[in-house]
Order: sequence, then structure tokens, then C-alpha cells
Amino acid sequence: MSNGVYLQLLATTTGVLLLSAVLQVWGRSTVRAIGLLVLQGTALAGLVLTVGVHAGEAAAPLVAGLVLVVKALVMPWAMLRSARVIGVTRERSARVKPAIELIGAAALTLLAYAVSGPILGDRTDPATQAVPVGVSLVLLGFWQLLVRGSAITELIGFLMLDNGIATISFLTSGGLSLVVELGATLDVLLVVLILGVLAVRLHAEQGHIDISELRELHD
Amino acid sequence: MTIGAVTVIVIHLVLAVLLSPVLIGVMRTTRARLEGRVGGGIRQPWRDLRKLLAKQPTRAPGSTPVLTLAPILLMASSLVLCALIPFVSTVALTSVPGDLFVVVGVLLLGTVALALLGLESGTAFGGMGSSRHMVIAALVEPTVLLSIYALSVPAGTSALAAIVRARLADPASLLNPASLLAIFALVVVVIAETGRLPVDNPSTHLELTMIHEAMILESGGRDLGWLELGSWLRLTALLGLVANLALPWGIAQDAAPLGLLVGVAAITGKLLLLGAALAAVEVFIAKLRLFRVPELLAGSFVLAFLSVSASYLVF
Amino acid sequence: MTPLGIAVPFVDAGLLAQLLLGALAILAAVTVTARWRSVAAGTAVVAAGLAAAATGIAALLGAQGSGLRIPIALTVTAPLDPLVLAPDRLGGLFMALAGVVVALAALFGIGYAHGPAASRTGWTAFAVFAVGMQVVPAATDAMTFLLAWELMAAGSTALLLADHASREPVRRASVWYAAMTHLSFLFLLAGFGVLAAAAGGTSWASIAAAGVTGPAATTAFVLLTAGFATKAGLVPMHVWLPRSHPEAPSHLSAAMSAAMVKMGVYGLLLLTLRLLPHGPRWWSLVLIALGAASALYGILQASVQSDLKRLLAYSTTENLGLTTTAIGVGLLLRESGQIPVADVALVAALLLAVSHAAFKSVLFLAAGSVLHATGERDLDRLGGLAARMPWTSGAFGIGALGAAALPVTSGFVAEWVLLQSLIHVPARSDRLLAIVIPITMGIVALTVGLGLLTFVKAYGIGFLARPRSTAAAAGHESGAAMRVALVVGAMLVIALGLVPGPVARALAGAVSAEGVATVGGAGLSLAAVQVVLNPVALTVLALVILVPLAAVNVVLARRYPRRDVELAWGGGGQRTGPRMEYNATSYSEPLVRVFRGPLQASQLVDVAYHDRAPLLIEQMTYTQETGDVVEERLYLPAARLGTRLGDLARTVQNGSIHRYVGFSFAALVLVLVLVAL
Amino acid sequence: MAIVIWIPLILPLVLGVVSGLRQRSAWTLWLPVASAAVLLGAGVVLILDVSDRGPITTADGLLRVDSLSAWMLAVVGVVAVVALWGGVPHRTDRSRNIGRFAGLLCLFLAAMSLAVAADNIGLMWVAIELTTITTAFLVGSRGGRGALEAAWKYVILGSAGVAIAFLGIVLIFAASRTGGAPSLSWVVLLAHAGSLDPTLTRAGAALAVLGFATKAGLAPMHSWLPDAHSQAPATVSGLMSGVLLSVAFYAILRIQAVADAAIGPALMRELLLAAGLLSLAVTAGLAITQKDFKRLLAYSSIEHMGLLALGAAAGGPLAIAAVLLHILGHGLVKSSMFVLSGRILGFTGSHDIADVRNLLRRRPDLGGPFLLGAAALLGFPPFVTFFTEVAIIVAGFQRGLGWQMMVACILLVVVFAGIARHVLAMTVGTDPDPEVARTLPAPPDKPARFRQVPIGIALGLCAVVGFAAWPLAGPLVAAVAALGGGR
Repeated sequence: MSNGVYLQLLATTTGVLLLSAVLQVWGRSTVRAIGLLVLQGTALAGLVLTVGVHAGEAAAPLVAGLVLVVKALVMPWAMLRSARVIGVTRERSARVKPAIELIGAAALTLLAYAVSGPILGDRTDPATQAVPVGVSLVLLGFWQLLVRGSAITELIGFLMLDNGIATISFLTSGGLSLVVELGATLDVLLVVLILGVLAVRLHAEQGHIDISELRELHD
Repeated sequence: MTIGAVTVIVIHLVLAVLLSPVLIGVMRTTRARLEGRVGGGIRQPWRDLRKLLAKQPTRAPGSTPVLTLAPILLMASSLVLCALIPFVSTVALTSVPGDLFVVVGVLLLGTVALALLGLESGTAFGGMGSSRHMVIAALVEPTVLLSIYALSVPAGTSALAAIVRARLADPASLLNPASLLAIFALVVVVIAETGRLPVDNPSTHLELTMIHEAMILESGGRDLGWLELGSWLRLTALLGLVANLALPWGIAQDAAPLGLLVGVAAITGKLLLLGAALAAVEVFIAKLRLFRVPELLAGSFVLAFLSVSASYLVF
Repeated sequence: MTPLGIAVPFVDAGLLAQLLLGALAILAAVTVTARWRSVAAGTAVVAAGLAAAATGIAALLGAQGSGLRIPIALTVTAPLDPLVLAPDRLGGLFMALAGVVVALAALFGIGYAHGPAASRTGWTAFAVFAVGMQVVPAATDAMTFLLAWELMAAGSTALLLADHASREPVRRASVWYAAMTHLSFLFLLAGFGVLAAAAGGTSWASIAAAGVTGPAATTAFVLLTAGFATKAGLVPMHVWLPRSHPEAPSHLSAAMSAAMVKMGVYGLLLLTLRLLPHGPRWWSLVLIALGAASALYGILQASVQSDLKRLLAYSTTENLGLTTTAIGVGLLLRESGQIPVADVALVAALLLAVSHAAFKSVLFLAAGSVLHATGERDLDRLGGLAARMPWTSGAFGIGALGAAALPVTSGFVAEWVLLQSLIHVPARSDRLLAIVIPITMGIVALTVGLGLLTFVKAYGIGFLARPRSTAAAAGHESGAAMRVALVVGAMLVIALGLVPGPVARALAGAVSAEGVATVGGAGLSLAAVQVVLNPVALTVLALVILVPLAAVNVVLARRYPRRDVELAWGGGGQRTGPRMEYNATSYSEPLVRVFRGPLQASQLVDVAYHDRAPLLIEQMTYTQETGDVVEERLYLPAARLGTRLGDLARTVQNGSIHRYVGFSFAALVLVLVLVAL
Repeated sequence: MAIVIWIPLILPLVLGVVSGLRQRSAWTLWLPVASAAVLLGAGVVLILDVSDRGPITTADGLLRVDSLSAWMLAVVGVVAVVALWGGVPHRTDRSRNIGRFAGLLCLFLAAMSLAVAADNIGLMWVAIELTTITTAFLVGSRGGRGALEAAWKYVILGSAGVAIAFLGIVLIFAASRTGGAPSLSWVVLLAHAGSLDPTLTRAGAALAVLGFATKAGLAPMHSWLPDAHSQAPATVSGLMSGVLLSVAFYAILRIQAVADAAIGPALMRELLLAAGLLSLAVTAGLAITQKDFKRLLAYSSIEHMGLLALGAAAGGPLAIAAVLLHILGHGLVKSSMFVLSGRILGFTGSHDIADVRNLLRRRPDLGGPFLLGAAALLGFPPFVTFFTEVAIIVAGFQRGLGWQMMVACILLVVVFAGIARHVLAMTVGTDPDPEVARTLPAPPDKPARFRQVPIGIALGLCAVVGFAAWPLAGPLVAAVAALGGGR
């Protein structure tokens, strides 16, 4: 793979990642959010493949395939299933004004770029240059957890967070060892399944999945 | 030395027992004359005492030994006071040197005996007298100790004999501010401790105003006799102390017979004069309201405090 | 070779014996049946106390042990020095003091303990408390000290709780007690931490050798003084004392008041004489101020209390205040180079501590005996006990004489030495001394005066006159064990007062004071003071006067015997009911008028007039209340502030998951910014 | 001896599967206890073995047990034995699907063993995250809205927090790649500490500590803890408090060791100090007005984790040894306290402190140990917590953390007052209403003796462990040495 193509692919995949993240924050439809998650997973798989092939790792297609299956297929499917069971397609109401959500998202993206520079130091390879996208994904995922009130959207935020970490991981070091990656992926998968189950039970219990009303336990 | 000291103590005791009724008699007579009355005469206290000691005291069921012991204890405390205070001579036992703090301790034992007697009776008056008596005693205490402090600073010791000797050796010190303030404070203390005007009226029988009388209201016969004599001895001892501190002349420095004779004459004269003067002053003042007494005592405390500071800072 | 010729390991053996006897006591408390539990466990504690007394006296006289090492799991590395028990002379004194008090209290407890105090928990707690307290002065390093200190605290708290487990005042008292005790502990922990940091070690030897100065020394002094002052019950940290002492079982009150608070004094002495001996002048002024304020405030409160045990508790604050004042004066003089007088002041401090231990244990035990017999500790409902409980009332009387510092008791000797040290301060050359010493003298004098009133009231109202309630009228003398404890304690009060010379000489060794000598076998002579005190001679003189007087009285009594009459009192007229008697509240009423402000006094006269004849009074009620100004102005606002902060803190945990995520998110952003900076 | 490492990993798994299969059988309840005992046994054997022959490595270097891991394994084992044995419900109140419950507990234990035996930060992360999954079901197992809410909060906050830790691990790996030895192994990282990229290590270590602080219950990441602890069954609360928090803290200690070697102690010290003081402050603020006794215990856990953080911040052999010992002491006491709180809940039927009064008299079998345990939590001797608390504070002062330790002391007073007040109200306070006391159900007639045994053992151990110079000092020194001597 030539350097130019590598750079182009890198830019495309990371660009799609960031775009999908911002769109996540913007939109309110649960189904579309799950769709964006598929897009994000696909872009992540592409990024993995690009970085792996560029580094000349033989296992790269395998890893990329795994990522694609888990992040772009299994997890969105699991979520879609939960959403179908519950029958929610849109969030009930906004907890925070959409404008504030977006301004926050912009600020966090800027923050991601601002802090990534000093952390990464004086390294100049193109993959490292794209790390701020991963950090933005992490921060935006958290932001999603913070401002959204629906259980499903929270779950999506958590997955975005996880995608961001994976992005950073592949950009900085081409991924951790296979055992760890497998373990971590399994963990995340299980967490998503559990949260899906809990969301269904929440719905059964209180008739909606607005978690901002989960305030029975407090001091 | 010891024999001399014992002689002096015996003289003190005998003199005090003989002199105190006379002192009371002189004071009462002086007062009576100034008020235009005839009075009972100088020997009346003696006669009262003899009468009381020959009467049967009473006892109620449920009474405690305090009833019997308190009068005796008051007497003993007053007598020990008389033994410790240098009336006639500055000679003192080396093992019991007439330390001012010990003197105060012994004095307070008598005070406590009286106060307990007041409570023992179980009547409202006894308790009231006891309560007032103790409050005054408590508030007087700072003045007492600070005056002692002021007087003992120049002498470098709290032994009474040594203080009197030092003052005798340096008559100029008698008139310095520290000394004057201390003596004045001490006079207030003596008035308060012995229940004289304006703190307490020794001749009142109006229950609500009395302090000393209230405590002994329930005593009679022999008990009352001891109590009266004990109180007189207290007055004698304290007046004698003030007299010898303020005007130490005439006191003997050893146990030689002539010196002792002079000493006896001097202290008798000083005491009777002082007593007469006190009685004369009492004619012209009224008793303070009980709750203004603390103000008086606070004033005397300030005097004593100033005298201590003066003894350090001025001279 | 030690002066006594005791073989060196005696101290070690004594320490070991205390620990083993303590363990035996716990074993006995747990295994023996309820019927014999108090006897078995109590005897073991008495033995432990006696062992402590023997060990302590040996150490006081100069015997040294090789040290008893406590193995702990924490690997002993810098700055933690090995945990060793080996009392020095000063420590020996306080160990002996604690031991004697524990022995007396436990002996009393054998007869006194009942209900929860005699339960398994009760005796176990007492044993833990006693042994912990005895071992505190044997510690040679901070960790051991704190260990013993906390055992003492834990044991006493548990015992406090064990009694009347379901009474509300007990719970409140124990919360106060536990919190203040822990406050003291954390002050100490922080203070020792500062010292350990500055010195590089926790043992007394290494701290003393390091010669800590500067801000570290100042911080440590402030913290440790606060900690020790809390334990000693000094104002303004005294609030636990008047709450816990009344509620505790009386043998515990006695041990707490007579011995435990002394550990605060021991700590102050340890701090100022051994650990940081060269402090600046203001340290001693701080101690004098603390002491004087405590003395005056304590006795003022004591004088207006009508709860007998509460009165005694406040009086403890007073006595510990006097002791602290004496320490402060001693340090001030040391710092000014007036060593001989300084030594007198320090000896006065030790004498005050020892004499207070003696008379306060008697007083509390006697109060316990009264409580045992009548179920009352309210003076307003007592009275007439002198006729019904002669032993108890005799012991209380002697204790009260000691507390009022009258001759010839231990209290008198101690205050005599304190006053002598004050008037012999060479203040002419030093303006600060010329101001501080007279003020101190004035406060001490007022304290002495009010102390007199307090104890006349306690004895006169509690034991004389006629019973003010049916419970008091039904009072009966206590059992043998309690009586023995009372008599031994009272004898100690008198003995310490009669032979001050040898006592003071032994005490002088503890603070290496010079110029303390014995005259005439019993008398006390101080080089810096030109007067001797010989209570035996004074007693002989008094007897010489008293015997003829008594003889005369006997002769008179033969000739004119007493007449027994039914109605002797009440002005010879109608017998007044007990409700007409002067009681404790009325006794202190004049004083309340004088010191209205600091006592927070409020009086209320409620008059109910007759319905049809408005000039006739049907009923009158007089209510007088006094409060603790420190508690009301300092602690209650602090507690309210704490509750308000607690309410505020609850918004942190308001149940909203978004808020919780926000905390995590904020932390994440903060850390990111932090590492990027 | 490598086989000994595998036993605590495999055996609980097997037992878990067995109990999952035999759902209805009552004896499955004892399988978790057996698993815990296996952990304890393996831990003790490993401690002895490691002290003789040095660290044991297996599975291609992925698993490695040094003296610290062995210590933690033993601690986890003994605490779990107490919590599980004490929590075995009585025959009469067992629900139907006990087997699944027991299976999850076994899985939890296996994950814990993996976390301490892994010589790979990533693997450890995986193990710790696995515990989130197992405990999520356990927390929610009681059913009902409260349990559901607690489980939701626990999973969301826990996973998001631990994800931060994963980010940190990723960065640490990147840092090691720059250094030329890409690895997540403790040994390798420590050995090449000097060549790690400093800025990446800085960020990585900080984020990893922040992430694991979530699981360790350190403020401000603690928010899930009171809810989860109050809603979970008593056994699970005890396990989480005594084991899970400690293992997460173990991860922090490991990362701190690497970071200290690579970039110096300043950063870790600041973070841990902030977390420690904040944790104490949170407890101080919320203990005073607390109304729920299980939450009170949960806050007490936060307080103790804060103390541990302060100890780790101080560093040095004394503080680290104290921290390791404190983990043991706190675990023992807290697990028994939670077990007791479960029984109190069964007795009174309410979480409210106000509903529990005068336990000491009404139920001495509950009140007595509860009071003793509270004394241990508050740091009274002879309990080991006393020694460790003093040692941590003294070491803190000695390492130059003067004012922070003073603040800690002040906060500890408030915490003490808050907890003591409530515990005393529960154990000795007067009955709120004498009528209520009479109408309450009589003490359930159950063979209590056997159920008291684990609590007695835990409190007894806690009381004597402080004085056990032999045999504990050796393993402690070795464990501290494994952390690089606790610089």
C-alpha cells in the first residue's frame, strides 16, 4: 500500500468516525443512532485494516473482520433487538437543550485536539496525528452518557466511548495483544448484552426507559 | 528555743482566751455609748459565756455527730490560729512556723465547721446562713491569698513571724503603697471573715439579713457557748494579726520575760484600741445589701492585686 | 544497681504480670458464672492494679527494665521504631497512680457492680480499660503509647455503654465521649506524626535526641497539647467529662476521673519535659491560660451543680486545670532560668495529680455507694445520710476535705506547694512574670475559695440535715468490699497529707527536681522556699489544744447532759418538712447571681394565682437552670454546622445517574488537562 | 508449582458450572465457600512457595505469581470465605434458583484470581471487567425497582469508568512501544521503566488509575458504590467491599509502581492524595446524616479506600506494608459487617437506621458483633486497622504530606462521629416505641451458633493479626519488595 493511499484511507476512516460521532450527538432517533453505530463500526474495521496492512501484519484482515462482526453487526443487532422489544424509536424528551449538546460536543472535540498534542509529544507519524479523533470519540461518548436520558442512547454512548478507545489503540500501537483484545471485546459484548437485558427489565418495571427518573436510591 | 516557743504559744493561748471576751465587751460598750445606750458593761460577754456553758444543749432524733463536733472544731481552729499568729513575740516553733497559708487553712477549717453546722440543722435559716457564709468566704479567698502574697514578697517568705520581723526591721516599708494596699485589703478580709459591718451585722436578729447568726440559730447551751467563744477568738486573732502587721512595734523578738511582758501589754493595748475604733466606725455605717457584698470584695481584691503588682513593679 | 536493690528485671516482670493478670481478668469475666463473676474478675483486676502500683513505684524510685517488646505484624521500619514497654521515673509515677486507683475501683466494683456493669462485657471492658491505662505511661514510643491509649478509650467506652444499655442519656454521653476521645486520639496521632517526620523515628529517645525545633515543634506542641488537654478535660475540650462521668458506673467514674484524665497530664509532662524540652515562652503561657481557665470554669460549674457526680466531674476539670497551671508555671520559670522555683512548681503539679487521684477516687466511690444505697445522685433529693451511712459519709467527708484543700489532707499539701511556688517567683526582674503570676495567683485563690463552697455544699446537703426523699431516708450502709475500698482511699488522702516530705521527694525524682528534702521524718522542706511544712507537728499542736478542750467538754457534758427533744429544730416550733430545707440549688443561688454570665443561668418564677381571689397565690414554681457556655457557644453550633454540611453533602448523592456520570466525566477531563499541561 | 496457579482459576470455574447445572440442589450453596477456601489454600501455598523459590510464571508469561499476588490471593480467599460462609442463607429462606446465584459467585472468584495472578495489565483489566458482569446480576438478583436501578447505575458507571482504565492501558502500551519493548507485563514494564515514553506513560498511568479508582470506590468515581452495596444481597455487598474494591486497588498499586519508576512519584501522589482526601470528605459529609445502615457501611468502605489511597500516596515500605495489611483487616471486618447487616435486615425488615434500636439487648448475637466490627472499622485496638491507620498517617507525615494528613485527621474525626453516632443508635439506643418492640417478631429460632462462626473467625483474626509479627511480617516485606520496595 502506497503512503498516499494509506494517508487517504486513514483520513477517510477517521473522518467517518468523527462524523458519525457528531451525528450521534445531534440526532434523537434511536434507530438512526443504531445505524450510525453500524457506520462507526465499519469505519473502525476499515481503520484497523488500513493500519494493519500498512504495518505489514498478517493477522490484520482477521482482526479487522472480528471488529466488523462485533462492532458493526453483533452489537447493533443486540441493541436493535432490545429497542424493538421495548418499542422505543425516539427519545421521549431532551434533558438538555440541543444547542447546548452541540456546543458541548464542539468544545469537547476542541479539547480532544488540545490535550492530545502534549500527550503524544513530538511524534509525527500520520497514524498518531489522527489520535485526537479517538479522544473526541471517547469524550463525545461520555458526553452522550451525560446528557441523554434514555437507556438505549446511554448504551450507544457507551459503545461510542469504546469505539474511541479502540481507535486510539489501533492508531497508537496497532492494537494490544490478541488475548487482551479478545477478552476486552468479549467483556464489552457482555456488558452490552447485560445492559440490553436491564433496559428491557426497566421497561417492564416502569413502562419507560427514561433513566433520569431512576432516583429512588439517594441520600 | 523550743521551750521559748512553747512558752510563747502558751502565753498566746491564755492571753487570747482571757482577752477576747474583754475585747468584745469593749467593742459592745463603745458602740452602746456612741449610740447613747448604757450597754451591758465590759464583763457582760464573760457572764454570757459562763451562763451558756452551764446550760444543757438539746438534741433531736436523726442528728449527726456534727452537732457536737462543729462547735469544738471551731474552738480548736480559733485556738490554733491564736497559737500560730505572733501576738506577743516573733518566736515560733521551727516545725510549725506560723506559715500564712497554714493559718488560712486553719481559719477555713473553722469556717467550714460553722457552715456544716448551719446545714446540719436542716432549717431554711441555717442553710441560708451557711450558703451566704460560704459564698463570702469563697469570694474573700483571692483577697486573702493575694494580700499574703504582697506581704510576703518583701520578706521572701510566708512565715508570719519572719514577715513581722522584716517589717519591724524596716519601718519605712510600712508606709509604702504595696504595704498600705495590702493592709487595707486585709482589713476588709477580717471584716468579712468575722461577720462585722458592713458585711454582716453581728447584733442583728432579723433573720433575712443575718449570716453568722442564722447558722447558729438552732444551737443552744454549751454548743452556743463554744460557738460564741470560738468566734470571739477568731476576731481577736485576726485583729491581732492586722495590728501586728500594721503596727509591729512592741512585739518581742525573743522569749525573754521582760520582752514578753512588754509584748503582752502592747498587743492588749493595740487590740483594745483597734476594737474600739472598729466599733466606732460601725456605728456610722449600715449593712450592705447581701448582693452588693461581692462588689465590696471585688474592690478589696483589686486593692490586693495592685499591692502585689506594686511590690514588683514600683519598688 | 538500683537504689532499692531490686534486680533489674523486676519492672519487666511487673509489666508482664499486669498484662497476664489483665488477660486472666478477661478470662474470668468470660468464663465464670454470673454469681462469682464480679469476685473473680474483680480480684484479678485488683491484682493487676497492685502489680502496676508495685512496678510503678519501683520505676519511680529508679528501677529500670530491659523493655517488654510488643511484636506487631507491620514490619518495623523507619520511621516506626520498635514497640517497647519500659517506664521511666515519670512513667513509673503515673503507672503507680493508675494502679492504685484501679485496685481501689476494682475492689469497690466487686461489691458495687450489678446489672450490665457486672456482665461479661462489663468486666472485660473494665479489665481492658485498666490494663490499657496502666500501660500508657510505660510506652517508649508513639505507636505503643497510642495503642495503650486507645485500649483505654475503647474499654471505657464499652463499659460506659454496657451500663443501662437502653437509657437515652447514656447513649448521648457515650457518643460525646467517643467523639471527644477520638478527637484527642487524632490530635495525638497528627502531633506524633509531625514529630516522627521531623525526628525520623517514633521512639521518645529518637524524638528527644533529634531536638526538634521551628514550625514542626510548634505544630507538634499545639496538636499534642490539644490532644492531651482533651483527655485531661481542660476547657474548652471538657464537654465529655460532665456527661460521661455521671452516666458511667461509679467504679468506672472513679477510675476515669482519678486516673484516666491524669494520662493527659502525663502526656503534657512527657511532651514538655522530655520530647520538646526547649520550647519558647508562649508555650508555657498557653498552658497557664488553659489551666487557669479550666480551674476557674470547672469549679464555677461544679459549685452550681446539683447532680453529685456531675459536680465531681466538673471539679475534675478544676483540679486538672490547677495541675496544668502548675506545669505551665514550672515551664515558664525554667525558661526564665529560675530552676529552683520551677522545680517547686513541677513538684506541685505532681502532688496535685497524686492528691487528686486519692481524693477523687474516694469521692466518686462514695458517690457510687450513695447511688447504690439510694438510687439517687441528685443532691436535691439526698440528705441525712451521715446518720445512715457512717462509713460512706466519713470517707466522703475526708475526700471533700481533700478536695477543698483543707489541712491536713493531701489536697492541702499540694495547693500549699503550688502557692509557695507562685509567691517565690522572682518576678522583680521580669515584667511578664510580674503580671502573669499575680493573675494566676488570683485565679488559683478564687478556685480554692469556690472549691471550699462546692464541697461544703456537697457534703452538707448530701449527708447532713434530714432526708429530702424517701429513697434517701431508706439509705443503708454498703457492703464490705465497698467499705474497704472507701476506707483505704480515705486513709490515703490523710496519709499523703500527713507525710508530704517523703512523697514529694519521691515525686521530685520523676521530674529530676532538686532541693526537695524531708524534715522531721514527715515534713517537707523546699530549698527555694524558706518555710517548712510539717503537718504531723501541726496535728500534734492541734491535738494538744484539742484534747484539753475535749476534756473540758466531756466534763461539762457529764454535768449538763444533752436533752433529747422531739422538736429541736425549726425555731423551736413546728417541724419543717424536708421540702422546706435548703437544697443544693438554693445553696448556690447567691453564686449564680454573681456569675450569671459564664453560667448561662436562667431563673423562672411561675406564679399561679387563685381563681377567685386574684391576690391569693395558689402555687409558685421556681426553676433555675444553668448551662455550659462552652457547649452552647462552641459545640452545638459546630454540630449544627456539621448537620447543615451533611445536608449539603447529600445533594452530591441525589440519585441522579447523570450527576454521577458528571463526576466521572469531570474527573476525566480534569486528569486529561492535568497530564496535558 | 505452576499448577497451583491454575487451581484457583480453574476449580471455581468448574464448581460454578456444576452449580449452574444443579440449580435446585441446596448443596450448591456451599460450592462458592469451597471455591473461596481453594483460593485461600492456593494463596497460602503460593506465599510459602514464592518466599522459598521466587515468583512463579506460567502460561507463556501471562500468569505470574509473585509475593504480592500471592498475598492478595490469600486475602481474597479469606475474606471471601467469611463473606460466603456467613452469607449462606438458612434453609427456610432459600429461593429457588440458588444454583445460578452460586455459579455466579464462583465465576466472580475465578475472575478475581485471574486479576491478581495476571502478569499483564490488559488481562487484569479483562478480569476486573468480568467481575462487573458477574456482580451486575448479583446486585440485581433481589429484583424490584431498587435493585434494578442499582444494577443499572453500577454497570453504566462501572463500565464507563473501567473503560477509562482501558484507555490508560492502551496509552501505556503505546509508551512501551516507543521504548522498544512493547508489553503490558509488569515485569517487563518495570524492567524497562526508564525507556518508557514519559508523556504517554504519564497520561496512561493517570487514566488507568482514574479508571481503576472507579472500581476501587474512590471519590469522585465512587457514586455507584452506595447504591450497589445497599441493594445487593449481604454476601455480595461483603464480597464487593472486601474483595472487589481491594483487587481494584491492587491494580492501582501495580500501575503506581510502574509509573513511579518511569516518571517519578509526583503525579501518582497528587492523584491518590486528591482521591483519598475526597473520599474521606465524601464519607464525612454523608455519614453524618445517613439514614440507611447498609449505605453507611458502603460509605465506610469509601473512607477506608480513601485511607488506602493516602497510604499509597505516601509510599515507602511502612505505608505500603500498612496498606496491604489494611486491605486484609478491612476486608475481614467489612465482609462480616455486611453479613451482619443482612441478618439485621432480616430481623427488622428495614434498611433504616431509625428502625433498628437497642440491638445489643434485643438481639445480642447481632448487636455484639456489629458493635465490635464497628469498633474495628473505626480503628480501635486491638484490631489490626488501628495499627495500619496509625502507620499510614505517620508515614504520610514522614513523607512530607503534613497538611494533607492533618486534613485527613480532621475528616476522620467527622467520619468517626458520624459512624459512631449511628452505630450506637442502632445497638444501644432506646426502643423508638415500646409497643413496637413488643409487636416485633420474636427472634427467629434458627441454629445461630454455626452461622456465627465465620464472623467470630473474622473479628478474631482481625484482632490478633496486628500482633502477628510471625508469620505475617515475612510475606508483607516480600510483597512490599515486589512493588519495588514501595519507593
